[in-house]
Amino acid sequence: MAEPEQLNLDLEGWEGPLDLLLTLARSQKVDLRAISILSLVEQYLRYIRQRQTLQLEVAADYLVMAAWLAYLKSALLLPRQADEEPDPEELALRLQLRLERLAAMREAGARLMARDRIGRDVFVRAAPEGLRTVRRAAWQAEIYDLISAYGRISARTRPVMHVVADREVMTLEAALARVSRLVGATLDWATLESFLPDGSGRLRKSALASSFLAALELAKQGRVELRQQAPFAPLYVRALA
Amino acid sequence: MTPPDDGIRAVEALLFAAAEPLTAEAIRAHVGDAVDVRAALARLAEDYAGRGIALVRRGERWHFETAPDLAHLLRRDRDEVRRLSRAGIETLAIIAYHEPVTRAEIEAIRGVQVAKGTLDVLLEAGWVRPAGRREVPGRPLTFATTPGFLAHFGLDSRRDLPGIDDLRAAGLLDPVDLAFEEALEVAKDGESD
Amino acid sequence: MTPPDDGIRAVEALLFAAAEPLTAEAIRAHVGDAVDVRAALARLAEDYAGRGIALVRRGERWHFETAPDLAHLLRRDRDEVRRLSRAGIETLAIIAYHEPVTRAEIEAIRGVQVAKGTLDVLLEAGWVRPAGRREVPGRPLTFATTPGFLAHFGLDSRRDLPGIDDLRAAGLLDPVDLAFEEALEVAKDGESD
Repeated sequence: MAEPEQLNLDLEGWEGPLDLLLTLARSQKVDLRAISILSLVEQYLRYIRQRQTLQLEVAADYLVMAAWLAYLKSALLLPRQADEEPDPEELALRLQLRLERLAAMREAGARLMARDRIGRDVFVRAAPEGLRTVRRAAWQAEIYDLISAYGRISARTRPVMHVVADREVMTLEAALARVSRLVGATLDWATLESFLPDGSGRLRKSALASSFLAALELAKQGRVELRQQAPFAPLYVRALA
Repeated sequence: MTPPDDGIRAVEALLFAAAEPLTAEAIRAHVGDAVDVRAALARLAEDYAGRGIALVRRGERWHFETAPDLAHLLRRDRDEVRRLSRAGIETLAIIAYHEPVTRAEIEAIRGVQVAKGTLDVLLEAGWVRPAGRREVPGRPLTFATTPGFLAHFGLDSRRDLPGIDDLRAAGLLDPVDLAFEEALEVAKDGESD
Repeated sequence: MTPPDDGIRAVEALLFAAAEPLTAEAIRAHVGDAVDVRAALARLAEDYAGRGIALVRRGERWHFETAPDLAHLLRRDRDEVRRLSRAGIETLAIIAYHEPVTRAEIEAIRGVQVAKGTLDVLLEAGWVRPAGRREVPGRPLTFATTPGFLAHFGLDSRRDLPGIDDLRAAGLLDPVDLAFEEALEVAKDGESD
């Protein structure tokens, strides 16, 4: 058994009680599976006793481990009772399994660090040109968005605009002038609607009514003739030569 | 390719990993006097001729760079779909319905100022174009829509845009304002009695 | 060497110019669908075999790096590679060999709490990433390694982690509880002989 005095280290050098235990176990120079847990407990307890300058917060974990190991030691040494729970042999086995796993990872870490590492053993380009992705905005909007936006704006501003537009009517005088002027432009039959000015809604209704009266007036004056195939069918107007 | 000897390999690796172009002397300082650096450089220039990487000499210094004819690959354009903001779509709608229209007119119709960025986005999207100046004091610029606008929205012409009546029939006028309008009509009917 | 065709040259130039290892998909996004990227990578790996620069695959990503045997010539007044503490090395090893793994599992193996700074260093180095939560009470976060980890340590994949097959076969990557159950069964079998 190695002398723990050789491990002249502060507790602060250890990564916790398991780390200390593993190092002590290694000093037995046997496979972890063949380790003497009893000797290991002895080593650990002796080592802890020798560290007189313990900082309590650092030492707490180590002292808890020491207490647990002292219990394990007594359980291992005392005559075993058949129904004893937990079985001290099993506790020792668990401890050994934990040490094996920590040892395995410590070994794996060392092998990992020994690999050819970028920036230490192999090198990539120090000043690569780099790849650039230029993002171009592909603007997206739907026709529905467009017309509903216009509807929204119209609704917002409409009371002002609408009142003015709505008062527009076509007087009979205006319709007479318009129909008599347009009807002279062609000798063919033309629907009364074709004489109406552009527009929609009330203006159109007003224009239709006025133009109808104008057409009747002009027919009465003998300047145009009218033709309609059936009730509500299109009304045709033609200038009389 | 024929694997080069270790001297050439060393020069190759050194130039590859270097942060800046290296002189032959600087290379020699690393790889040692046993290597014929000039010969190694000549061999490497030959090895890389016609590849995607080239060994080039700039003054007294050497370095690897991507072949000039492939530089365009290092840049990639990617379209990112972005939706127009509310301000953007409203401004576009006003231009579409009223074109040609000045910024001041757009603002008068919207009742809100139009941020410069809003028009920029519409110009960038290719939906709106400057359409000459209006011959009034200050000669303000007018805006109109483009063929790209018609294409994006699937319209044959601006006449395909629904009129106000169509919008109302489709229920696209704001309910609050509609109610207000109906109130106005009732008032008018009352007057005409 | 035989000059390669334009597709291969394009992949070569791209990998050379890239600041990060690239997946085949990322390469394809730059060079276009017309290029058989897999074939080009295979051809390039072959072209560079035995040279001072090597094309290597790390996980799903590819990059050029200098040949490992030239380390002694290139290692110099560069930035020191990140030095990890013992806690850092062990924690990284535990994550790499057990991923995805929770902090509690790391602590169970090391027998000590994982200081906050230890995981931070590994995250900051880009070697470790959060890898979702485990669906057990408390939903603890798990950690796993990154493509950057594979690249840094020159691993083609996690299967290449040193000794991982032996460790797994020996049950050393199994939790203590599982190993304990198994050990007890072996012991019982032995008694029954």
